[in-house]
Amino acid sequence: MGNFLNLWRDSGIAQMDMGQGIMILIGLLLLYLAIRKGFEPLLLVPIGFGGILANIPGAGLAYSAVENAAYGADPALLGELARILGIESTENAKALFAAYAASGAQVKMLASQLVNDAGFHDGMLYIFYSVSIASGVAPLVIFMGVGAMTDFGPLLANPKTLFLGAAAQFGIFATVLGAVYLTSIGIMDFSIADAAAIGIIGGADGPTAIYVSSILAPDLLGAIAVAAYSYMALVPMIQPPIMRALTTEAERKIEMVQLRPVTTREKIVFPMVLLLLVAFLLPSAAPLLGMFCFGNLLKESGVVDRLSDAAQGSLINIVTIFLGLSVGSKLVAAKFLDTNTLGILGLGIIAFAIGTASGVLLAKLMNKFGSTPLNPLIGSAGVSAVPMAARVSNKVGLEANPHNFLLMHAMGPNVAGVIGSAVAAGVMISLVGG
Amino acid sequence: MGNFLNLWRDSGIAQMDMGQGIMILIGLLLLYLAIRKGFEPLLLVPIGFGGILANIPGAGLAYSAVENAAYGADPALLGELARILGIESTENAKALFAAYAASGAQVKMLASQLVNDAGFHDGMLYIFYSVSIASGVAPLVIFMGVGAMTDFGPLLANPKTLFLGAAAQFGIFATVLGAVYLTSIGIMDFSIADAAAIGIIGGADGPTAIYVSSILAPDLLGAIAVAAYSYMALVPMIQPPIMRALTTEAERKIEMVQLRPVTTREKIVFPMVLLLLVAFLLPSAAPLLGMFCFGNLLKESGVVDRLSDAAQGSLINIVTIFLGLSVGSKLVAAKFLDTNTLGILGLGIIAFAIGTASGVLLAKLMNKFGSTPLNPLIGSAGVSAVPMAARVSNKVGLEANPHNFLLMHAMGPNVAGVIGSAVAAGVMISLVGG
Amino acid sequence: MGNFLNLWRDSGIAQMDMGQGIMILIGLLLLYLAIRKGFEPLLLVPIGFGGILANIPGAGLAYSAVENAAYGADPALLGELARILGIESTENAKALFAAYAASGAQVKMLASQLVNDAGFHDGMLYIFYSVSIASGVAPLVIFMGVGAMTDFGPLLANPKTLFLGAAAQFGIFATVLGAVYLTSIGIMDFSIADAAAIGIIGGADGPTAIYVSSILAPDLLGAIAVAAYSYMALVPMIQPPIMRALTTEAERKIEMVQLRPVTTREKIVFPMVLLLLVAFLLPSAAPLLGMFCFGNLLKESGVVDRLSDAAQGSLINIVTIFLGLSVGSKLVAAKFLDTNTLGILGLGIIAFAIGTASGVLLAKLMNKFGSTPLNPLIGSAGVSAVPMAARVSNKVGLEANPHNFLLMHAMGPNVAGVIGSAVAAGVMISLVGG
Amino acid sequence: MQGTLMDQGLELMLFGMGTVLAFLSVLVLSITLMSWILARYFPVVEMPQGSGASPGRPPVGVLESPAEDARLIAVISAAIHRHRSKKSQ
Amino acid sequence: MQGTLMDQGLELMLFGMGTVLAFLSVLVLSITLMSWILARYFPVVEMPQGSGASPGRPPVGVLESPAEDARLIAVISAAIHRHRSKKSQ
Amino acid sequence: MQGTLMDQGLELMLFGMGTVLAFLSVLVLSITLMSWILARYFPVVEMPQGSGASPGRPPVGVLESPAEDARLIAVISAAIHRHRSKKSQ
Ligand code: NA
Ligand code: NA
Ligand code: NA
Repeated sequence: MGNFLNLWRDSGIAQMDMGQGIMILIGLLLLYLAIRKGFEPLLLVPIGFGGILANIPGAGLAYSAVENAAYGADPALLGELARILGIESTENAKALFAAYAASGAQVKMLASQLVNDAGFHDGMLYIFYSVSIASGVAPLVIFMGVGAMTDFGPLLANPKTLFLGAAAQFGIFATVLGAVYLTSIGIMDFSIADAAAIGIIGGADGPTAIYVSSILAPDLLGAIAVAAYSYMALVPMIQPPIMRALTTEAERKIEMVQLRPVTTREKIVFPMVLLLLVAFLLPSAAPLLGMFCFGNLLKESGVVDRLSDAAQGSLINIVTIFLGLSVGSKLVAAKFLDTNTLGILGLGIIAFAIGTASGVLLAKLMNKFGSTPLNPLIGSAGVSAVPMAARVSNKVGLEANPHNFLLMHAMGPNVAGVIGSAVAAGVMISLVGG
Repeated sequence: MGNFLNLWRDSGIAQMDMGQGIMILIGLLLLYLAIRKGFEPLLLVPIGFGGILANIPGAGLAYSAVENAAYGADPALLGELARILGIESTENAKALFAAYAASGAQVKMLASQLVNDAGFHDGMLYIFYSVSIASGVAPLVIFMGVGAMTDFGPLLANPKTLFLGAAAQFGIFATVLGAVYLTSIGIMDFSIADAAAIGIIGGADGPTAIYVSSILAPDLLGAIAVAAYSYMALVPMIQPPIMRALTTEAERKIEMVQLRPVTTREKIVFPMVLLLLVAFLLPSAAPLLGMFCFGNLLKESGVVDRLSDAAQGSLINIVTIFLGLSVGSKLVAAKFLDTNTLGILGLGIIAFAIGTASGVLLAKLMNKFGSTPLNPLIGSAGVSAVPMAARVSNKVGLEANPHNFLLMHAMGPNVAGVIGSAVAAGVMISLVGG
Repeated sequence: MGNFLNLWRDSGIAQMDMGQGIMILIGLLLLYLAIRKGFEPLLLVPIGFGGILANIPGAGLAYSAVENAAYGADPALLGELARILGIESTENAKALFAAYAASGAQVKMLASQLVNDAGFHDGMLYIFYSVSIASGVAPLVIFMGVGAMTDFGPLLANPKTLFLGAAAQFGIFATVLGAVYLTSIGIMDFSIADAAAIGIIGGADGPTAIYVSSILAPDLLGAIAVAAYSYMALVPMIQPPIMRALTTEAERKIEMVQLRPVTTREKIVFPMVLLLLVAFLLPSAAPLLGMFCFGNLLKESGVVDRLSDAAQGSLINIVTIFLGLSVGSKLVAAKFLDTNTLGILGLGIIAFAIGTASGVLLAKLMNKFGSTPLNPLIGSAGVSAVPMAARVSNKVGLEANPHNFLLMHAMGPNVAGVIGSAVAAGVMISLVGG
Repeated sequence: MQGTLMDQGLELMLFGMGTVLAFLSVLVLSITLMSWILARYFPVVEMPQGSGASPGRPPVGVLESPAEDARLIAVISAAIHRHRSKKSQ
Repeated sequence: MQGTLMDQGLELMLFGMGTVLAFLSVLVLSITLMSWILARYFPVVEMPQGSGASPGRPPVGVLESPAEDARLIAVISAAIHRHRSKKSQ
Repeated sequence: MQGTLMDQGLELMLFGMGTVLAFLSVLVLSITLMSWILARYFPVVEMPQGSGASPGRPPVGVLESPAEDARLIAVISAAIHRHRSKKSQ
């Protein structure tokens, strides 16, 4: 009858703790929001599902082999493991975790070899995470695909809108300041690297946020990604009140002159110009913007449609599945249920709001001092959240003036915002991560 | 003229042994069955081809760098290798293999580094196997794709048919018993883990069989996968006699009431219900059934068609290619040509037969005691082999009564059988593999 | 204000050296040739772009973690690194590189662990290169896709044309001789392995050239791949003068008898016959020709269209993207800007010319002694460069005789050339690489 | 020892088959409960399927006759296949 | 120490925002310059796109009218999309 | 040593080219033999292509006819027509 006992001890109910239960509920909530409310379903369905899988009690899908051993090994193996990690106690799984995380690559390898020999293996989601995110590859591949889907025409027709994409990044840096302030007054506990990663939520750009936090703050990645995608989905609710509060009815009614046509040749040369600027001025942004420009060149060159189709089709879809599940692996209760997560969620929405406001305010300023009329509503599109934010600009514009079609005008700052936050990401990785 | 000697010594004919010749013929046979007879060609074409590649004399495509060195290295290197592996003799490649297989992860790494430095490399198929199967990833990704192609409608309309999917799994466990019996009387030589992996052939589900045997009995993986797919292809020949023998003409004529329509909402909620049950009751089945539910949710949610298309299209196709070739790498003569393989083939067909019979018999019982009429022929579909087994139920039903359309009714036990064998896989991994 | 200094020191302009600038220009030139002149854009767009990325000063995208540390680490870490690598000096990054390259696998691992702990990581392109090319996987997968796109019908209808595909490989071996001659008179500095890899450019087959040089001469891979694809694009300019010089007007006017129809069955059996010959006679060509035959069997068998579509569609497209970027990673200035590169470019075009001439001359001979008329112009198609070289044969033939349609006749030697250079690759790996 | 192996096999059969039956029984109950709850508390207005942003499938049953559709699809995919193969030459 | 963290945050904000603005300003200049150069020195003959060997897009206006073509493609892909979503039900 | 390198090159050329020629000659023989055997012992009933389960390609030469092609166009334009009329609903 020992087998029944084994099965029962192995079952989820017997091993479940409160945190795992809560995280499973959060995973279900994300699935509900994604499926029923249309919250960025392409990412939030895999993230939510991955979050549930990660918290299945006893399955250890999100844990490395060593972590799985720390929970499940017998005392002899734990003692051996503690010896390799150089600690005394073997009682406490958390202490082993901490020692393992603090170890160098060589000790980690020895520990892995020990537990592998004893039959412990990396969990499925842990493997996905290592291959797709820890290597940095998945967000870069997604960025390539986004590049292959982006039309820079509106931006090239009106390059000044790049300034709006720059202004909206103020949300990022203001949030960094907020995060260190909360830490300095003792409410939260963020390092400067954590703060930088949290700020990037305000970039409103999923792969950028995941890429930066995988480098600067891997432990916060789950919360940051969930916040970034959730708030991107909430853009139609977050932005309009701010936009209306900061603009007058007359400003919202401004009609803009039609954009000039952009030649194919300009569209082909542009990604190379951007790449060269990155190469000369900000090499730390080269992986993100390099892949972005590469995807765009595949599309615009017109001679490699096979590759362009793959980049924006099968490849990005496949990578999105594994990226989402991998982000979900960071929703394990032990790492997610923490006051820091609340801080991240709060700071993230502030970042969105400040970014929106900065964009609108700079647009007002440019309208005041520029020669051609510029509707300040397109400033809010500078946060990126492509193409949601541009659609919001258009919608709020139509409310004020039914003949006012801002969509194409807002696409300029919208894609500028993608570049802007990738630049911000490069700066932060260069200054904080180095 | 030394070069001609080199070329000749490197050529296949000079190096071929009898076993490799036989395995190449077996590979050609599998290709013949797949291409001309339509035996599960999606898997058996890559498996058969991989089997031929694996047995090319002197190419070492299915061997690790260390194994390739064991065959081709000079005495000095072999001596060094033997020293690392802690054995005396360096004469015998088999002894080196055995010592290598029995070594811990650290010794394996040292041996690999030694032979890499000497210019030996992992064979192509060995790399494919490591990445796709040894990591566990490929069968899980295929299972996700299968989930994205599965319609649970018939099952949800008539949940009682799940019992038929349960009953048919009796074939699995009866076969386990058979395998240990053959061992106990000295005819075969299987461990309890081997027996469990062999039994799973009766699950009639390729990725489940590969996943389980990659964990419990990697050495038997080739024979088990070949048996599983071959017998799935033979379902139209294996099942009908058993079905006819166990049912009366009157039973085969039973017409079933039409299934109620199932709402989209039920189909969306179902994979989450199944996932939660797995999480709470049987975490060891979480990788398989989790990915299966994930694929199904991608499809049914209706909001991530891009990802669903990728899961059941480009992704599953790509992974199938490498999975098949990797399985083929386990058809190397040294591992496949063994009396155990004959045992596996024999036990596998018994597993199919017992599973079919169990399903039919339980269906008869349910028909006797249930209120609504139930044609016992749909019981045989419980072994899974989707959708072949359901088609067989339909065909045998039509023979008895030309107005009797059992296909949709048989799809219920058919997909139930997939769940059933994944549950059985979880139990066996939990009890035997832990 | 230290941060501004940091940013400036991190910027590309401050760190750029002359070589990197030149390589960026070369990358732009490749993009120009690919996009505007249609030079093999599927490969040269990714290669050119990867070449630019690889030379972004300070980004280190093409370097391993250890190489990045050699450039950027503080003296303490450099000292530690030098100690592990067993050298005295820590001043010179090049000395560290050389010591690292010469180290065994174990020392490399220790060095990697050291610098990983210090926060240095493998560059993005280095990761792509390791996974796709260093593993050997990407060229093989591309070869599988090429196999799935190849129709052997014309070859099977007229198998004698295989001799033309053999003759054209003389370009390969003549070039090997040229390379060792240039070395023996002191102009260049190539080992016999380098010479073999350079010769393979004359095979006019991209993935074969990349596969061979990844094994025999990884340092020359960038130049070899660029030469191979550039000259393949230049086939319409390189070949016609040679073809006209070696043939008489009368020969060019020869009309060939129509090809017999080839049955599906012959097309299915052919890849297996080829595979068996490879297995028995030349196992060292088994990876290349094995995957090629596998792709062709997927296509011709007609029962696995899903897999065939994946092999020649999403899979080959995805792999091409990463293969191209990875080849680009070998265009780092330090490795590419070298007199050897000039030698490779010069020898490569000679290889093409000799291969073309050999094919034409053998065709003349066969025409003289054979019974059926054979237009010598199809001999040039034997270099492969599918389908460009066959089209050139057709075009030059039409110039001489407007009723002369050589395209299908030239496809025979054209695909024979693919097999021929894969065989040559196998021989060279077997004789030189072993 | 052989006795022990047989014992292990018997145990595996008993516990394994028991678990399969138990799990699938619970699943039958759960599905029945799920369907009942959905039918009772969330009556089917046939799925507005997300509040607006969701790019769902077309409403069921609106389309043309399936046979017609199948032929159309076959021909279109043939056309596209031919187009591709021409393009790739 | 907390003061130091605040300082780091402030510095990051100043230098970061400064870099973003500077970089995007340079980009505005570069784009303007690029467009001017292209318009001035490479007047748009609307892209003959490669001299001959290039298997690029077909020269505009040679095939059918592009509008017609685009509409055709749109309809075909809609048909296929519908087929898939129906199949996957 | 340079002499040795030249020797190695010469050897590589001789053995390499010899192997290529020998291998392809054997291949010519094998293909001829294969075609002969297939034609002699497995007369072409133009491929029933698997006994039943195989979802093979359509028989060679059946499609591709211009008439078929015309029908294809007809069906596609029907599709477009239907699409338009549905759109206008
Ligand atoms: Na942004
Ligand atoms: Na089953
Ligand atoms: Na060739």
